[in-house]
Amino acid sequence: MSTSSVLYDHPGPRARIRNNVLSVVFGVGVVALLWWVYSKFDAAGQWEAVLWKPFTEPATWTQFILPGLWATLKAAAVGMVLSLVFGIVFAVGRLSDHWWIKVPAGAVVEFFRAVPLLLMIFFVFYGVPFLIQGPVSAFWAVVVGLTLYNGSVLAEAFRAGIRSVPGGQSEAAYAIGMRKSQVMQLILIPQAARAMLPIIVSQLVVLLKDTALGYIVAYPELLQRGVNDLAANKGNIVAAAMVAAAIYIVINSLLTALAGWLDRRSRTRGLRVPRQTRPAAAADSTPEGGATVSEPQG
Amino acid sequence: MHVFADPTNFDAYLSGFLWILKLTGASAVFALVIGVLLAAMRVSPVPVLRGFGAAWVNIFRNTPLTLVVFFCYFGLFSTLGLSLAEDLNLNNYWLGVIGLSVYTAAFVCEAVRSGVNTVPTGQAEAARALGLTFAQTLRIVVLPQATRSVVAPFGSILIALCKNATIVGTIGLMESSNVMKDLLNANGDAVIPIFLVFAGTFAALLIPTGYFFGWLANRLAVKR
Amino acid sequence: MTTGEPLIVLDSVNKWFGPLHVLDDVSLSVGRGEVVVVIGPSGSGKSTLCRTINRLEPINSGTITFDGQPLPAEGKALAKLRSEVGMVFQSFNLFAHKTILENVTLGPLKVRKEKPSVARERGLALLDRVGIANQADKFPAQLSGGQQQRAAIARALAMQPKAMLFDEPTSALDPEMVGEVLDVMTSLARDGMTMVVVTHEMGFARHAANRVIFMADGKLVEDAPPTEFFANPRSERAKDFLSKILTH
Amino acid sequence: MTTGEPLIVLDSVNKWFGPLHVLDDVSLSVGRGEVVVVIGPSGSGKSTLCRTINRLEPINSGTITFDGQPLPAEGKALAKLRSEVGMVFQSFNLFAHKTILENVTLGPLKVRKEKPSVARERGLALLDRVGIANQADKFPAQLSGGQQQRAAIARALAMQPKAMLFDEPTSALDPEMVGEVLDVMTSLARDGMTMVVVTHEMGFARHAANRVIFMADGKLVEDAPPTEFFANPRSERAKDFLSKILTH
Amino acid sequence: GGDSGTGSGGSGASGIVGKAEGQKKLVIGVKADQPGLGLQTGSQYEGFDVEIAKIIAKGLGVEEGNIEWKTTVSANREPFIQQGTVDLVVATYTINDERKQKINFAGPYFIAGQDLLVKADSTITGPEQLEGKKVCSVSGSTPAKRMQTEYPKAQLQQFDAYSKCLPLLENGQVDAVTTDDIILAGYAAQDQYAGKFKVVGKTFSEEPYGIGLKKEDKTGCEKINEILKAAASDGSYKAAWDKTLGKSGKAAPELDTTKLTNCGSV
Ligand SMILES: Nc1ncnc2c1ncn2[C@@H]1O[C@H](COP(=O)(O)OP(=O)(O)OP(=O)(O)O)[C@@H](O)[C@H]1O
Ligand SMILES: Nc1ncnc2c1ncn2[C@@H]1O[C@H](COP(=O)(O)OP(=O)(O)OP(=O)(O)O)[C@@H](O)[C@H]1O
Ligand SMILES: [Mg+2]
Ligand SMILES: [Mg+2]
Repeated sequence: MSTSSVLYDHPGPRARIRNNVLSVVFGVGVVALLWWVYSKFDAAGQWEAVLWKPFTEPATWTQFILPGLWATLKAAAVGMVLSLVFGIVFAVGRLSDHWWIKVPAGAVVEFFRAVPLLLMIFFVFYGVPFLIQGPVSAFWAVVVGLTLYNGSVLAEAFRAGIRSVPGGQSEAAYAIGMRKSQVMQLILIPQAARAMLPIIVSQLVVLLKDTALGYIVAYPELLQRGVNDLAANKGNIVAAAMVAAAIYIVINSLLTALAGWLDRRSRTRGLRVPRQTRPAAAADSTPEGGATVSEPQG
Repeated sequence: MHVFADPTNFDAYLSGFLWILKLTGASAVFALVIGVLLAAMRVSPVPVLRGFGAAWVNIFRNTPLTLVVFFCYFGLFSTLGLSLAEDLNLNNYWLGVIGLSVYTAAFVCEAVRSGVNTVPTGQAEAARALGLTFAQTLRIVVLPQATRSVVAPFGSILIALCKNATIVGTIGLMESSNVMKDLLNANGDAVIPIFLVFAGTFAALLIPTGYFFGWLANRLAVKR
Repeated sequence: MTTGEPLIVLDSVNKWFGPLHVLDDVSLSVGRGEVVVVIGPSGSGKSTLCRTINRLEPINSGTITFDGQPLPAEGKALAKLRSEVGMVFQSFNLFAHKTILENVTLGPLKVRKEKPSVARERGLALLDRVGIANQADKFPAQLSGGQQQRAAIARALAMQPKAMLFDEPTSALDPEMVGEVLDVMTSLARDGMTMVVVTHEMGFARHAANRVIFMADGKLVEDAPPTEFFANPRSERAKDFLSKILTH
Repeated sequence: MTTGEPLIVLDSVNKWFGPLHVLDDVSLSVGRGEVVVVIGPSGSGKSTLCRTINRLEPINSGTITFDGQPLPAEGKALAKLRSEVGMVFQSFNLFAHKTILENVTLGPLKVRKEKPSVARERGLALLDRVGIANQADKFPAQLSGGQQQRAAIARALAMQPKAMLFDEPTSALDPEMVGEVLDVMTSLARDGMTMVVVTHEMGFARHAANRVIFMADGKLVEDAPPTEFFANPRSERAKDFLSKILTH
Repeated sequence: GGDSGTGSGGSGASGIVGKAEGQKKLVIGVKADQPGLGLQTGSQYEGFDVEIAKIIAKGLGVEEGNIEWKTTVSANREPFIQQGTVDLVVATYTINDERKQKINFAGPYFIAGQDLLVKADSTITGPEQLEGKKVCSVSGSTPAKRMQTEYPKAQLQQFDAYSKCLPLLENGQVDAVTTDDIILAGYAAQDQYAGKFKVVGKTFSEEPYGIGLKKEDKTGCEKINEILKAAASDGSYKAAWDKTLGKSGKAAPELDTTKLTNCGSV
């Protein structure tokens, strides 16, 4: 609401009437459209009981959807942790003072941001085995692909985040005698992680969604198990896809809501880093962003 | 490189990227239009419009694009009977464009909305204090300044769109990822060169695009 | 200096931000040509008071009349009212993507639909009056704070307002630039402009104000001529505030 | 108040930002326990001068010695020097993600490797000294500007510095909070801390400074005891500046 | 999973025979989405291919519980074998010369033929009538390739799984689904499509299903062929059929042991 008041005045009586009329007209339009879609689906027999009945059977859930969901979450969780690590390492690399760190780090990040994930997963699965002379499982193909791509995006986000920390913060840290690495670890990265939280989480949502590309290497994730395989058994592909979509939407919305909550909380408390009651022990080796952000996936 | 010396393969490679470019081009236009409309709804004073915009963004941002494209095919085309072209490839192309557009529009909407939010409140207040109407404030003061801060996110969205176009391969369009898949299958001995050619083409297309948008954003940035 | 019926009248105005009572039964009238300075501690509601007068903030109860008319709630009438009340902000709020001259002529061109040549001429004259005619074609970011604030005053004056509202116009400025802005304001006051000025510049209050109003916790606590107020504040709150502000 | 050899000595210091000559052959020495106030128009190089002393800005030529040693250029030695020179900024720069107490103890813990209990105890004592012991567990954003700046002073003092640099410590504050920060600074001065203070608060300069330095265009134009400087500035620039600052 | 087979050479002890003897384990790739042949129902796989795979494993001395099943799709079978992700592939795997360049085939254990699945009331009786019609198949599969090369006038819709073709056939967006006849029969027999489709019944290719394994593993290949011979005579082959595809009423085919491959020997 506070964002909207930037643009327009507090509505007067006429404006309120106009807004209400618009609300009703548009609302009716949307409902009519939904009804039309519903009845067309009905006419096509998409609501027939035989298509939906499988979802009332426990086996559908325990054997298809839940294992698929578990595989999705597993790949996403591992991918998230690795991308955060990758992101922080390469962000710091790109901010290095040494060109021989900065340039290669930049090249890696730019390359992986530009290559479609589909190609990457494909390559890791079919190409890398030739390089390492050994098989790569579908799980790792998906996770490595996700990590390289999302890690690169996060690296850029972190870099922007670190640069968006007001200069005064690092100056104040230098002024009390901190070294560069201390400033990075104690001041810049924690604050960047806070500031970038919304971007980080939306990237994590992207990552979770992208696990769906695992179908290309037959990784048994939600789309593969809950839609393709389930439909092969029950022939209800559209219904199965609707259920899968609903699951994705719910999980991702929860993730987004969690991010919003964390963000609001840190805003109202200044810029608080959770779980930081021990200033002495904080952030010695593990970057704090990693632990806090990926928590919900566990 | 013997793989691409074969004219059939080379043609497949070219037509794969041609599909990608066509998908990107058409979807970019539609996504921009829809996204700006959605953003207008999201910042409007009408709750239902705001709700609609928010619902759109939440649904499409949270669903895998693969599923969105899938619904375009099986929902719009197969169930609702929306046929866009007699030719199968062309039909799939347009269904892909619809999927990419509605999906990308959600991201465009958010970019525009946050662009509007980067314009300091004071700018709109000063405009209103002068007696400018809502439309004038938007047109003369807010949008010109928002546009400039939206350029960089638009660049990232365009790049993502181009890469996402490969997902239209799931409904059978022979775009570059499908072509690469076929070539890899047929040429198990040349896996790495094939990947490097395809990935390299994307990099050659998209890295300069990224730099171009960065440059443009810098040039247009409002000095405060 | 006051003549005829008052220009701005607030009657029992109340305003809440959620649970916060920001304006608590405020009544105030400002005569034509009068200069009223509003002071008070941070958060006491000074800015809010100022902003209700051109309805940048709507109020919850009470009435505000301007030039005999109650404030319109919306639409053309509200825009017209606002064009008659100039407003100057603490942070200047010049349009960052327009030159100084464009900033000054925007209102006359778009709101008043004046001819470009006329608007331009008056714009240049006003920039001259506030002493920055030579900066007309620069962008706001290229000017010093003092120059920006003077441009903002010119922008408000370009609409030929009946009254001007100033919300801490000098508190974002480097000290040596405060003077140049206060000079422009003083000359405006001398020319008979009706002004409501929120400021911490006691010098300005002393020599340019007709009345000083002291606010605390959303209430209008004192309302007195400056000499009287500074020599002998009646309330404890005012005494305390003045002692903090004047003794360093 | 000065005893023995001076603590800070700048000798013919020059600094350019690109083509801009920001410090033009500046020589200055500050004795132990001395309080030097630096004033001058915006952009004259006051902040830069201040920041060269703990080498937040490197210089192009000349020498700076602190406590008899030339400033180290980098590494451990530089970090050690900085920990011996406290610095207070205009915008407080408290670490936004740490509580007030954590802000104050961070340096002792991470730079000095003190024991947590020791650091905590001294931190609390310092917060008490600046009058905000009851805010120890809040985050910076929850404090008023005046409280934040006092916390920033405590943070600098926690390193037990030999000298303190203040760069316009009160100019981002609401007027009624300026006093509380100046009070802390005055008491520090009284306790014999060596201080270099960039400020526009002439009251503080008058009653707490041993010397006032006036800068203009990167040059050190005047250097005199406050009574002498305010009563009788020698240069035109200083006269002009004082007239702008003191007459509103 | 699957640490098998890396560097396994032609000599018996290090191929699948060696692995089966040594580790008593096998990784076998099967389809997951083809009713009647290889269908993953929850954690289980079932179908004719799966039964054949069990017979082979048994012949190699590996117990059913020690088989690790891996889902393969048409496109990833060769890479899986070449990289050692799986030891064997029994996944509607047509033996052809192109594939023989990369891997070795035992079998065939079944001769399928490409056919068409159409609506029950369709007038299409063979591939010649597909000109200008829309046909659905799976990308990377032999039937799809044959459509492209031999019947280029038909429009080909490709998906990653046959299960996606069926709703299109049902709604009339495609006129036919093409692949091997027994795969089509498996789909046509599914409950929710019962009575809606028919298999045209005029095969226009011969698709000998083989068992894929590493190109060097000649010994393994020969061993599998022996196991198949035995299965043909001891009735376990027929039992496998009856348990799966046989349920549709179709009688078990004869396993023609004279047609077994020579495992790459010249
Ligand atoms: N848009 C808003 N939403 C909620 N609370 C607000 C809003 N604007 C102001 N307030 C609150 O209302 C109170 C009065 O604010 P106001 O800005 O009028 O005070 P002020 O006297 O101008 O203070 P200052 O000297 O700091 O500018 C403050 O407590 C402030 O936090
Ligand atoms: N990092 C920088 N890069 C380029 N120019 C700079 C930089 N920092 C300061 N300057 C310029 O150097 C000059 C002196 O700056 P400095 O901040 O020292 O002035 P000051 O006297 O502290 O002014 P103020 O009162 O506005 O703080 C100014 O013209 C400023 O624009
Ligand atoms: Mg205010
Ligand atoms: Mg400064």
